[in-house]
Amino acid sequence: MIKALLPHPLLAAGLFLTWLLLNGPVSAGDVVVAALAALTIPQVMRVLEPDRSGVRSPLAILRLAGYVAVDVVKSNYAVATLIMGRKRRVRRSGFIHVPLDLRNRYGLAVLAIVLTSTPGTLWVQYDRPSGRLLLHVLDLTEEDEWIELIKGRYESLLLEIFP
Amino acid sequence: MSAAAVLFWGLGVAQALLLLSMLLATWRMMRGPRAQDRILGLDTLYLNAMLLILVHGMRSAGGLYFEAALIIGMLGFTATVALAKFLMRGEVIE
Amino acid sequence: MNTPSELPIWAAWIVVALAISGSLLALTGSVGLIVFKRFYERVHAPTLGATLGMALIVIGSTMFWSFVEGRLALKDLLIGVFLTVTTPVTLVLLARAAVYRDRVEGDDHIPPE
Amino acid sequence: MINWQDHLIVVPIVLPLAAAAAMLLLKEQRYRLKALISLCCLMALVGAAYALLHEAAVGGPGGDDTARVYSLGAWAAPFGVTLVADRLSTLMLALTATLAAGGLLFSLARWDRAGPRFHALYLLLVMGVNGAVLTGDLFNLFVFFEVMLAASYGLLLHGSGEKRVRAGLGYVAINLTASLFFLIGVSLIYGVTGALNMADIADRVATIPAHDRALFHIGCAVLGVAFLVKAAAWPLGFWLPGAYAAASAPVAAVFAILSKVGVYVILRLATLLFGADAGASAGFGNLWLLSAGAATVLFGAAGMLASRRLEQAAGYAVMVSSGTVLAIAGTARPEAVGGALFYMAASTLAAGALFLIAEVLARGEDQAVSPQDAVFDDEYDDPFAADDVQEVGRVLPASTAFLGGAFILAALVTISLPPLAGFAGKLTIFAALLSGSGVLSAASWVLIAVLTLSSFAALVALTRLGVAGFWKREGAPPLVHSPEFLAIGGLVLCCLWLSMGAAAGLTYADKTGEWLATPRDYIGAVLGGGA
Amino acid sequence: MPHALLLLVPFGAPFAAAVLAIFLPSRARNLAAGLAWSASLIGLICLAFLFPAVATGEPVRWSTPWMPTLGVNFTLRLDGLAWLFAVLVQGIGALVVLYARYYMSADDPVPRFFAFLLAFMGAMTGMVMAGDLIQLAAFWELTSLFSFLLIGYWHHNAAARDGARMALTVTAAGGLCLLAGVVVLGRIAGSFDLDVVLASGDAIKNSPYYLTALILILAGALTKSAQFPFHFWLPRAMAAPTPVSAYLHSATMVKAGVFLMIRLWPVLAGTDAWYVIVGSAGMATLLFGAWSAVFQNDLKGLLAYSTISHLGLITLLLGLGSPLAAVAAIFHTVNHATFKASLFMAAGVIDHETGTRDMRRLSGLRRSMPVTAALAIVAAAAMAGVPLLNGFLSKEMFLAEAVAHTGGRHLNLALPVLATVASLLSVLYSVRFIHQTFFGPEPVDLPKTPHEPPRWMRFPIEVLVGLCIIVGVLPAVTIGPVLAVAVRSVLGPEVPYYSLALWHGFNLPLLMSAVALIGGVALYKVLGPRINRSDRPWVVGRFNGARAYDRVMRGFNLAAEWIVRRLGASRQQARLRAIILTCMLAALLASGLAGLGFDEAGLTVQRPGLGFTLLWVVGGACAVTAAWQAKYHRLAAVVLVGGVGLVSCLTFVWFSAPDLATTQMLVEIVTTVLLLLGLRWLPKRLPGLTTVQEAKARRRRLTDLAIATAAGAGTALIAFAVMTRPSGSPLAKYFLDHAYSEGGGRNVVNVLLVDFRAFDTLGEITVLGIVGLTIWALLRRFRPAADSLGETEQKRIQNDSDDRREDRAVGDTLSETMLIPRVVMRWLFPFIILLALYLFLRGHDLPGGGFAAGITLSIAFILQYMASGARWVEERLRIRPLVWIGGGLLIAVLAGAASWLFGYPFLTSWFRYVDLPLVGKTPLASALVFDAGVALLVVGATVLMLVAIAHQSLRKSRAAVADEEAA
Amino acid sequence: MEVVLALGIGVLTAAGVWLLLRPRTFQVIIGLSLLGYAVNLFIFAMGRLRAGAPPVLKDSGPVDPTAYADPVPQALVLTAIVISFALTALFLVVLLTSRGITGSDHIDGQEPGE
Repeated sequence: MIKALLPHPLLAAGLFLTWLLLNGPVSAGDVVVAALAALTIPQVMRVLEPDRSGVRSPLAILRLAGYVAVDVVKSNYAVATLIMGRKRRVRRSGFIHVPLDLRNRYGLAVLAIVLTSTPGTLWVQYDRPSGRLLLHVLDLTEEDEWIELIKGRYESLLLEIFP
Repeated sequence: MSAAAVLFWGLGVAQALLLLSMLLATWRMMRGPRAQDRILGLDTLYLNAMLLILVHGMRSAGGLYFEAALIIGMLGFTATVALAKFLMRGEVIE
Repeated sequence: MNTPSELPIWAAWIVVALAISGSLLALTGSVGLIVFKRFYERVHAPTLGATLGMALIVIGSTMFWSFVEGRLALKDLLIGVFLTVTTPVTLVLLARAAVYRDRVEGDDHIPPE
Repeated sequence: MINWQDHLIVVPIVLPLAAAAAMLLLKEQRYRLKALISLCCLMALVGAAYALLHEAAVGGPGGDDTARVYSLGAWAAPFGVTLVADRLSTLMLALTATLAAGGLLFSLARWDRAGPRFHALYLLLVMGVNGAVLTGDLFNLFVFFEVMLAASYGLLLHGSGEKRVRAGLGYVAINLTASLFFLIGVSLIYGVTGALNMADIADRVATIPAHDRALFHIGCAVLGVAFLVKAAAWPLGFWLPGAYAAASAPVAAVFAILSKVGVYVILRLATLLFGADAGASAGFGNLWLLSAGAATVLFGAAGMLASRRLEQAAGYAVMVSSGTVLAIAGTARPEAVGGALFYMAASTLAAGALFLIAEVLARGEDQAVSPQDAVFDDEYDDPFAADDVQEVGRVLPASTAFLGGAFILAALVTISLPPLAGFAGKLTIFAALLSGSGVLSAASWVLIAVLTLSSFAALVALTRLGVAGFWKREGAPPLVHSPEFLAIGGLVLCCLWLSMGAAAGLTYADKTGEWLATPRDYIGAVLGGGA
Repeated sequence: MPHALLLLVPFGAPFAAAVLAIFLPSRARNLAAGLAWSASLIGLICLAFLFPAVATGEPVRWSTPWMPTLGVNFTLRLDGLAWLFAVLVQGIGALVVLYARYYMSADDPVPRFFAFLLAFMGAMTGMVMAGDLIQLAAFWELTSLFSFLLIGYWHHNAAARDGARMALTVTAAGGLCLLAGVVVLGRIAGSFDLDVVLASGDAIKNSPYYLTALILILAGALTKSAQFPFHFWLPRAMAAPTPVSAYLHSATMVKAGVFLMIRLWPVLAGTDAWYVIVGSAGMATLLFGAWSAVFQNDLKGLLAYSTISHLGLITLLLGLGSPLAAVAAIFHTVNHATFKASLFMAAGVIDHETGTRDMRRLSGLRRSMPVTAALAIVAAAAMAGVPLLNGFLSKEMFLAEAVAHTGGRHLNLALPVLATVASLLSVLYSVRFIHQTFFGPEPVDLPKTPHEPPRWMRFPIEVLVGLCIIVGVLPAVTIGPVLAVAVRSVLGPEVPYYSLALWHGFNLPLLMSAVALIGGVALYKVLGPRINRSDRPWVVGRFNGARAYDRVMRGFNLAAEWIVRRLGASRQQARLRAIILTCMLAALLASGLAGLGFDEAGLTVQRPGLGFTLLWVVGGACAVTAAWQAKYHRLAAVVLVGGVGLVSCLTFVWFSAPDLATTQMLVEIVTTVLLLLGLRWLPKRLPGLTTVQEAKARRRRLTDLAIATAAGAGTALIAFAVMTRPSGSPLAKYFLDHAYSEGGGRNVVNVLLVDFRAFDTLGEITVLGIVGLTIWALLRRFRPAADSLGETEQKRIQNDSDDRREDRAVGDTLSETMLIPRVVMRWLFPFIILLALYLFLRGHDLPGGGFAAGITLSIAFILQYMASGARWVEERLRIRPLVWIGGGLLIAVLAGAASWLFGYPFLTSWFRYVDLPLVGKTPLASALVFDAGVALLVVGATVLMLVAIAHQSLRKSRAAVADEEAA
Repeated sequence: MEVVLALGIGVLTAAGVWLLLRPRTFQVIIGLSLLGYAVNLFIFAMGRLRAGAPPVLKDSGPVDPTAYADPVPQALVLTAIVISFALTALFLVVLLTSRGITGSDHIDGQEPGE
């Protein structure tokens, strides 16, 4: 029943919230429209993404968000100094291969977003059979450090969220 | 200095910075040397334009430019994705 | 310019500071776009503006509008959310395409598949 | 209750639009139903056009000339968009409806299946033309021009094939450029006068400050160039013969009216904006129109002489006819304008008929309509394959004789030989050019010489082509299906009817000339309010 | 029946009969001939009844308005001259019909022939009975037209086609001049009515436009009556069936020119110009025709040139300008008609019965066809001017006039001599005609065995020859009264004395006649055989009018081609250049070269801000680079155009146009995708392909650069001039004032679009719909070029590399590449729909609207297509863009038409605040429905455009696969 | 401000016209796009430049027309944008078809000298 009405409850919630945010001071009419939109629009996803995304462990989500926020700020600073750095120390940028255990599409997507949003790292290519990720790193000091960081800091959390 | 003046000048500086940034992105678009550099330049240009619209909205106290910014934020990537996909596959829709 | 005057001066300063620092970050990103020598380095640069720079300005904007409208006006945050989600799509695809092109042309710096 | 009579004026726009929209909801293969719909729609359009024409001819309650004004959205001029049906626009309406009906009828034999969605595009083209001639608003005119042009792009390419695509590419490029000029002109006029409604602009022309007038004139000149491109004036109309000759016959026939829309607008705006009471702008551009028109006539005449195919000659004939009206518009003599309008009506119908005849004659020759040349894939191997399955028309034994007769009549009108309508029109022009007391201007003589020369060229060209097409022809007579028969016959009959009713027609045209010469009435009718 | 209505019969009967005849079955020759015969007979009878009325001297008139605005009436006017000509036309017409019945083969589809003949007869009658100059010119051209059809009747024969074309070209061209001439004449006289014109002779002759009118009218008359140097069409017209020649070239067509000159003789003749032009043309034609006739070997050719000569004679007489000469001209016209018609018919009989018309092959026919021979001899004698025959009488008058005019002018001195020479020549060719055909030994080797023609075929000749004799013997009794009436109608009451007696005593003309007769016979004796041996006339043989005509026509053609080539443009670039240059020139001229009024207008300039300047540095740089790169780096150009679009979007933001910024941004995105879709099908273009024409190309580029710079500078200047002027549009004020109170919306731009100017929007979405349809139609038949066929290079390489690795399947690279984008793009889909809904609902009050919503929604679709491919999407989402387009249009139209129900004009919007439960007060406007239609259509059209292009690669790869399988 | 925008329009026009006169279809379509922008801005400029005065009414009550930018040119530009977008798409498809059928991307549909 609920499933028929709400194939993707998170999506519906997101839409509902988005509508309310978009429409400024919340009025009764907006709530009605938002509810209607949240109920009807996700029906489209029945055909596009029939399988439900089982998101678990909201706590992990929060932790991940925290990590990301901190890392983004840190790496922003790092890259900015790299760009503006007067002395231009020799930096080695390059590609590294990261073997991933994560197989869930959503998980991979979130990881890609996180890595790419963090200045200094860029998701380049993911090889599905081997689960190997090609990553470009702007300031490649220690390859293993990066692999450890990604696997330990992000992938484990993501594995929790998207089993 | 009144709040209005602070905002006017401060946000003006921000705008100028963003426009400078756009100028640099344009340079990348013009110079290339390769197609991916140009696309990257365009992507940067979009981003800066969006920020510019936000700042402009504050500066002129007009809440009416929000949609334009939202559209760049939400849909602007369509153009650059299409370009990138064209590079990758030689066609946009397969 | 008819800037509203109901903004407290301190708030105005904060907004301005946020906006300027955000813009500076964006500018830094663009400078990176120019000074870096290789595409794979350049591609990192605009992320500055797209992440923290954007975030600062969006926060500034949210703050500004909340003061102006006298309520919590959070819709600018939506821009931040969507931009965060969409920018990587472009960059990932672009980097992938660049790798492909370089490989075809036989660039040694690119690891083979 | 609804007083349908009040809304008659909007019918020529809304009806084809609604019909076309409805047709899009139908499956593609339902040709018969679509043909029926469009036929009914065009019949209704003919009816509406003639009703409006009649009203314009009869005049207002006092018997004097008036214009029917319709304010869309109930926003009165100059604020809303207004439709104006006066003598000139209803004339164009009637002409369009007639020609379009002829073309459609012709297409029913086979052409409407040579590509998808022919009927919808066709009706939308008619809608565009109707809108362009009815509207009283400059920007709305642009919109309807675009409707018309967009549909014409589609129709020009109807049937595909190398020749059409090649011609279409140039046609689209040039018309897009012209459209940009159109926009520049309109906006510049708005920038200077602050008005978009034609009557409103005309009302303000006299009071434009001196330092703004140059800008206003530039706007009008750029706008004029856009229309002259459409009207195929020299040196802007080189695209026309090739494009029209490449188009499929029913399309080419209805295209004959498209260039006249350009002429119509020129005539409308020149009389409205630069009439006698336009202050410092009075008579602006007349000399250019005159020279461009004369050059067009000469060029078109030369083109006819140089043509080796009938459809090409017909294309040049369209140019000649446009050029004639333009040159006469440049003389700004009301009587001559009346004659030119009558001539325009007749020559346009005749050109339409010529295009149709050319296609029938070309059958069996190595023509672009042969399946080898056209490019069709999965759905169509041959545009006319359907003919083999179900014969629509029957082969008429006297087809050649009939075609020959039709050709002669159409050619007579085109050459403007007596006693048909082309002659009456040209005669009126001559008489008007030579009228008046005092010494005649050199321009009058030059125009008479040019027009006579063009008649001569048309005579030589059409005789040659006719002889080649009918008398030299070897082998079996061309197949004419009954709808084609009806279409050609109908158009030619219309020419004949115009000639028979020359008295009424000329009176109408003459009064139209007078009406155009007194733009105050038009302005008063539009700005004075309306339905 | 009143006389006036009786007039209609001889004019109308032939036309009516012609219409009937055309519908007869093609083998009904008796019926057709009978119809034609009775039509002309009825006409003749009516004419006979009318004679008494005409004889009173007052023309019989019947009139009805034709072109009232010009004062042109359709007037039938029968006076003496017209009566005479009408009788000729109808009488000889009747005889020719009878003759033709037997002449034409049973296999010929003669009803058509008779129809043309009848129509010609009607046109001719109409011309002679015209009471209005315009009407006269109109029927004049009709006779040209029908003669064309008659001459070309045997159109399978090339000679007939060429002859017909030539005749039409020359005579109709003359007719065009005539038309111009009569208009000028009418302008001078103040009316086209013949009576008025004839009454204003002095005014005409004194008018400054007299010469113009004269030359134009004579151009018509002289071409029609085959005067030198326009004579050449007449011999060529002999390719017509003989009845046609007998009719057209004796009594009717060629006499039209003569008729016109007689008709206008009172108002045009008598001046020096008239004398010089008409007189010399007539004299030249008289001699040239006669001389050429002598050398013809074809019977009809001889008769044709003799006709030319006799027409010259008549023209000369008219040119002399004296009343007596005019009388002689009228008289000779009648005489010539009778004897020449009979001669043509005789020639036709000979042709018909022997199968040839070559005089060198014919001989001694008097034995096998004695009656015909006798008739032909008499007619030829009349032509030669033998006494007791009608030809003699009028020739005597001519010679008398020639003598009378001696002295004074140059031409006059030579006139008697030349007249005698001409007469001598006419005797010579007449003798040659008779002698070689009917005398001498039995003919050998003829295609047919000659014998007398059928009884009724000979009958018309008998009648005509009889007339020749009767008139010749008893002129005063037979032709006298008729001629008197005719002459009076031309000359008015002051008719000079003339005598139609056979014998005028021994006088100079008689002597000249005798010299001519004797000399002619003698000359034939001397030169006969030598003439037979020459294939073209001596001396003048080099002058070939037809060849000259050919040269002139070819010259016309070459000139035309030159004009089309040189003054036209066949290349697209040249056309565009012409258009742009013209536009620039027009703008320049329109400005009056006086500047844009900066001084007076008083500039109000805002100081340029740094930011905005920087913005446009970006925009300008993008635009220039795009222009630079568009040839070899297309992708770069697309990217840079995107930059320009972004800058213009920001400009809209800068200057208070949020709606524009939104829409521009959306369109920008879609356009980029669109251009990219197209790029795939364009050929690879690599720089460095230098050609020999490099220098030329560089020059062209420099020119274009100059044009472009000038265009840019001009536009900038104009834009600047307008922007710096104070604005005072009352429209803006009105719209701002009424948008909320009457339009129900705060976003004035949107209210403009869906209410004030909704009609524009309706048109605009129609354009979009049409474009969608067109694209769809075009692409259904799309065929890519050979070098774009198959898969793209990228796909091939990636698929190959997938193939090489064992753990991967073909297409994995794609799916891995798109792994991340797919997730994001799919989950964005509902959010974009939400955005579209948001834009749509708030449009009326805030930036947004149906169009923006529609484009947004279509971008949502495009993203899905890009992420997952066309097939994947279409398996899941049912997309029927055409239905959306149609539905959108229909909704918009119905929303507009709904206002009819309330008695308001189309598209009148209606809005109201409604209290909804929960929601509260909500504005409801019919404009919203309209906007919904807009949105629906926009989605349909945009998706259609993009998807239709995208589908091509899908289809082509499928086709390629099919090909491989087949191979 | 006016100077800058006028110059901008001028540059766009010049670039567009130059491309319009080039022989390759792709150059022409880019040229038409650029000209389209130029014309849109030109129309927009005809309403004069007003910063910070979008024609969206702030509150009901009497309207002060001087406080808002001229909405008419904006409406016109909106229509023009849509139409020029549609026609660009159309031109693109026509040029693709031409290229497919004739094998050439020359604006004449054939290579010069053929």
